[in-house]
Amino acid sequence: MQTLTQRLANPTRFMELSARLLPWISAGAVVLLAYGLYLAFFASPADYQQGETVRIMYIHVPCAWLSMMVYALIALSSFGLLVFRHPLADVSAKAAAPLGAAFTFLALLTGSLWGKPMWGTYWVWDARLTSVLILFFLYLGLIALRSALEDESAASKLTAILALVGVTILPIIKFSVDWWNTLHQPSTDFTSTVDPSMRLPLLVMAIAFTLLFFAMHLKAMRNEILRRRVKALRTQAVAGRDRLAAHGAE
Amino acid sequence: MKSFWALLHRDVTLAIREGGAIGTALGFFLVVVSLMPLGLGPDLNLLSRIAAGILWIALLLAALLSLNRIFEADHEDGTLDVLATGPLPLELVTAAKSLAHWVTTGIPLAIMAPVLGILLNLDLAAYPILVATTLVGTPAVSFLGAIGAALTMKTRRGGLLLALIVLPLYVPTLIFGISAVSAGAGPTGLAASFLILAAISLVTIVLGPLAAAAALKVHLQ
Amino acid sequence: MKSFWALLHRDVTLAIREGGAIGTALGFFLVVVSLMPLGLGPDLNLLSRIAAGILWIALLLAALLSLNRIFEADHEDGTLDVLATGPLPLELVTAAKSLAHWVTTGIPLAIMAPVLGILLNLDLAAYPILVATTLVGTPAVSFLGAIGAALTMKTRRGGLLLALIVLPLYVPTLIFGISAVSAGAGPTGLAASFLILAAISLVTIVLGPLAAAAALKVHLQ
Amino acid sequence: MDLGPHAAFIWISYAAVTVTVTGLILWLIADGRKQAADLEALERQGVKRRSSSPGVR
Amino acid sequence: MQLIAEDLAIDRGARRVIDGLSFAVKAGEALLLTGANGAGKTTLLRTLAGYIRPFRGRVRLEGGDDELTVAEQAHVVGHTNAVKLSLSVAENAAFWNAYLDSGEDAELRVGTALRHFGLEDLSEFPAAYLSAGQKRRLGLARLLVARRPVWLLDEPTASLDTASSERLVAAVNDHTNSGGLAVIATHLPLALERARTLNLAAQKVPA
Amino acid sequence: MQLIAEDLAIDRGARRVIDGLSFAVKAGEALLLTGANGAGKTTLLRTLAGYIRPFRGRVRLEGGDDELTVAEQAHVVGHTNAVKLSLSVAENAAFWNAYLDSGEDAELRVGTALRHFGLEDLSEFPAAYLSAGQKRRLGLARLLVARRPVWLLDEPTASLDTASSERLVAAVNDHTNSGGLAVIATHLPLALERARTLNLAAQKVPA
Ligand code: HEM
Ligand SMILES: Nc1ncnc2c1ncn2[C@@H]1O[C@H](COP(=O)(O)OP(=O)(O)OP(=O)(O)O)[C@@H](O)[C@H]1O
Ligand SMILES: Nc1ncnc2c1ncn2[C@@H]1O[C@H](COP(=O)(O)OP(=O)(O)OP(=O)(O)O)[C@@H](O)[C@H]1O
Ligand SMILES: [Mg+2]
Ligand SMILES: [Mg+2]
Repeated sequence: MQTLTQRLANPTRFMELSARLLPWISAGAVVLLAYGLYLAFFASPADYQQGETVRIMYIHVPCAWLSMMVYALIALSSFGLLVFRHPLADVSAKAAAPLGAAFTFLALLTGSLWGKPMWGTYWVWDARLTSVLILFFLYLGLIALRSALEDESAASKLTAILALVGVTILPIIKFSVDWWNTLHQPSTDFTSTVDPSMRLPLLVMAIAFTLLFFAMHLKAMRNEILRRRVKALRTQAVAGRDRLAAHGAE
Repeated sequence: MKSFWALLHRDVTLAIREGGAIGTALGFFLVVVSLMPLGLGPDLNLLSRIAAGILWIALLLAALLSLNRIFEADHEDGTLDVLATGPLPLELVTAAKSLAHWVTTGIPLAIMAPVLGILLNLDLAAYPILVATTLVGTPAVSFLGAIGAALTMKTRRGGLLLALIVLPLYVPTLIFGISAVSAGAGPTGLAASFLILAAISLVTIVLGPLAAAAALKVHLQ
Repeated sequence: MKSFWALLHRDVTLAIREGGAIGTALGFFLVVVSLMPLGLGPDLNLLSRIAAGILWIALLLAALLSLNRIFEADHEDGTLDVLATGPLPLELVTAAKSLAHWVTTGIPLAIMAPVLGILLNLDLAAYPILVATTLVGTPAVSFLGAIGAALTMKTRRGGLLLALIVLPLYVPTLIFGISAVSAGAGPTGLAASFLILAAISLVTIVLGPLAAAAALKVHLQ
Repeated sequence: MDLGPHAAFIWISYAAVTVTVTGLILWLIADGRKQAADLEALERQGVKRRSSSPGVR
Repeated sequence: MQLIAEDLAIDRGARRVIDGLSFAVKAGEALLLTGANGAGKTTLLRTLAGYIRPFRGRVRLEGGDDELTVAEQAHVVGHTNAVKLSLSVAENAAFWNAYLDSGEDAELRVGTALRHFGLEDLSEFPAAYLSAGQKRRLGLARLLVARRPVWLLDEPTASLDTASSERLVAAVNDHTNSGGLAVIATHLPLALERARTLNLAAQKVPA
Repeated sequence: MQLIAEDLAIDRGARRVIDGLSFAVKAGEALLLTGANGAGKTTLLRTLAGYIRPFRGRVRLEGGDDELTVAEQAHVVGHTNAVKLSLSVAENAAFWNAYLDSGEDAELRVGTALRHFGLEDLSEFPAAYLSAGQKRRLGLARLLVARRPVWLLDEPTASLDTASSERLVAAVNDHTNSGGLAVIATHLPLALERARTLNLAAQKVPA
């Protein structure tokens, strides 16, 4: 009797399973996204303080959450690779990195665009913004390190080590907001104080974005598995020729 | 233990002979610190306000430039292969090398920092704090840097990549290092920064060699 | 001439493959520019005043880190010996390598600079000037840097030493590069800075390869 | 729909997210097509996968 | 004591370089690895030393110290010499002695090693001044600087002159006579006293 | 054409390594340099190539192109291979062809050179993946990638297998037969068709 992870560990099984799952997740993401956008633009009021710009929140916050969640996923996958040598762990980590970088970038961008009307500037150097920027750098470092190494299996293990070293950034983003004097208002526990009329669209959008991410992640993993198959076949073809040549030289 | 000291001693000797490490690090520190006023304008008030920041950034850069090849050179000439067959676990090898880096770079830079403070019109009262914080903070610089150096060992021309990977990791050290000096605020704020700095250094002294050794093991394959 | 292009092409290829030069240089630039406010404090007015200085200093550092091994690597694997027996005089060899460095580092950094200006709250009007001055000024960075790289070729771990030698040479470029952007003064002041920057670049494009080649000849013995 | 004085910021935000996400999706689809095509081409050339191929584990 | 390789399969960059290889080298014996360039001699030696993890099979040292890995009981001399150019010849040897050996007679050992490979007159020179063969000899001097039962040598005679090759052969003979074992990759015949030859090309799996 | 060394005295780090050495190598001829490690073979070759300026005496190529230095008419293969690890085998060869050769038939030349040294099947691989001997062969392939009348080779057979050594000998024979000349430092006997031997140890000045 195989456990679920063991069955998933087989890339062929994964390909079958993901092929069946992918359409459903994508469809769910599209539906929820449509509903969320409807709520965000038509079924929710403007904030009494922030005015209409509060609507940026419905994409900013999901992106910001995803930026952290994806990193956690990468760290988890890295752990799986290094400790359990799970065959899909590296595929997952590699596929997630550019997606995470993209969502972090979007969180930064939408945050800055919200900052201009709210704080009068695109950027301030406060703890939360800075730590998200560092998270973005970590993503860049992961991508750059992987692309700088020729040997793929070495590259995946080394990036995994870096990902685990960098995971300390997550609690920093979450908790330490009062490091040094800042223009930013002190952080409040938004989810409990927010008006229900805004909580629903935010929740729907957050779930929609998460589903969207998982759909993209599955697709990227499938691509990566195919890429590895292609590469293995290619080297095999060359190696076959080389082996004959070595015999000839003897 | 004998092996540990032998390695530490060799690395210190090499650093001194090959790069004239100490002199060069100090020279670099001096040049960067004196370039800053050129870049930022000669306003003395401004300078003294940001002096701590400049000193810390220059220090990080000096460390980065000297970290670059600490593993790569050993790998290229085959030394690393032999070190790995020695009686010392690879974790202690990386610890010895990081420690050697701290001794040849961290300590001289920490001692030099207040001297350069003069150039930046740093508040006199901040000097002892500056030395103390840099001494306590620089181990983190060397040990975190060693992780980056180990990760990028086989990427020829890894300098930039190393910086890209390591600088984000330096951010907490930088922030608390500066806040300790420039706050000057209350003694409690100071003590807090100082303790956090020490904690960061301690954690990296333990974790840095582990991560670096893990990276080296991958490279040795 | 064919040899010159072959060498230029090879160096560009290597830079892209080995370090992922362009991407990494940009990443590094981004990281350093964002470290500065952490070090100097988040005061936006202050930042926008010194933005040009920060951008230029970060640019110099990115160049320094990538210059490091442009001759050393070729020397270690024996390539330099063979290059010296080629149809190309050593002066053109150094010119080709410096040019390759400018193409893979100088140009991308110059184009990236204004984007980072946003983080530093740089005045919008300064953007076109910034791109123009960095494009005109960066050749000096690459060609002067090549002299330093050639001089320090055989000092293993030359990074710091290189920086120590080269940074002072960068001072004129830095000063005029910054004054062109931050002055914003009259169009005459701007034009003057700009012309001087161009003049510096032209002179170094001619003299840099000569000096670097002379240094290489000494090393080859 | 009136989004007030800061409509531009809202629109740019949503547009940026839309562009980035659609870009990613299109890239993923194109990449998937390319890999599948490469794989098929190789298999047509008669290169077969060894059962314990070390590349894919 | 005996070094045993069991049913090894080794991959290099997604290619199977060695497949189904088994052998044993007993104490007192030397195994010469031969085979064309690219046959996998270096790969095999690095696997024996534990740097490369084989895809299948394993390597063990029977009768060795069970608390230590094979690598910790072996001297490995690869294509590179592990010589620091800015240390002097004597400093290089002394460092490896201090690092690898826990014995007391450090100076004696280092002196003997340098003398055996004809480096005593050069001992004050920085290693950067050495010729290619002299550097190789310094790399080999490591073998005598600390005692280890297993020697794994990769083309040790590369760029050695005839006299030095003979010194190396003498050192290997001494080593095997006193109960050590050696695995040596080489393209040239070596006049060892008790040696078997393993031709890797002959072991090759058909494509 | 002939390569002439006249009364050479060469210093290395304040030591006189070679003193009062004169010889001439004619077109169609190969000169084998022998001598113990440190005898000065590499030093002499680097002097012939013009890297080291001799303390006394001079080197000239009679009957060569007077506008060019000796180095510009010579292929120099030293202890290092001048191979870039991150370029593929074919890219390495193609670069040296483009850099050293002004002829038109680039692809043909590169292809022939790789084939001669048995590298054609590896041509797409990054050089980092090559074994020591394969790297050496790639370094030697440079000899065939551009035509030059003088070959200066420093221990070219280091880490080559027997088959590859024979390919090298064949290449040198072809070269001398078609009017080239070669100076080759070696510790091993090479079965060249027309070769003289110069033993540097015998030339040595007493200390
Ligand atoms: C570039 C600038 C910004 C960045 C990088 C950023 C980053 C983040 C992050 C990481 C979170 C998730 C935090 C968590 O779940 O604990 C978040 C949430 C949030 N952000 Fe931003 N933000 C930026 C600008 C802004 C601006 C300008 C505003 C509004 C004035 C804003 C309002 C919020 C709100 C209301 C939340 C939800 C808080 C909660 O649920 O606890 N952000 N942001
Ligand atoms: N850079 C240097 N500085 C000082 N002395 C040197 C230098 N390079 C070589 N020597 C010395 O010059 C002598 C000749 O060295 P050379 O490299 O020419 O020897 P070789 O005949 O090529 O030896 P091998 O067979 O080992 O390659 C040696 O004794 C060496 O120690
Ligand atoms: N890092 C690597 N990545 C991929 N393939 C490699 C790597 N190193 C070696 N190889 C390949 O593995 C095979 C065996 O190489 P190895 O170095 O073991 O050969 P060798 O028998 O030592 O040859 P030589 O006599 O030339 O030293 C070669 O075909 C080589 O191309
Ligand atoms: Mg080998
Ligand atoms: Mg020699």
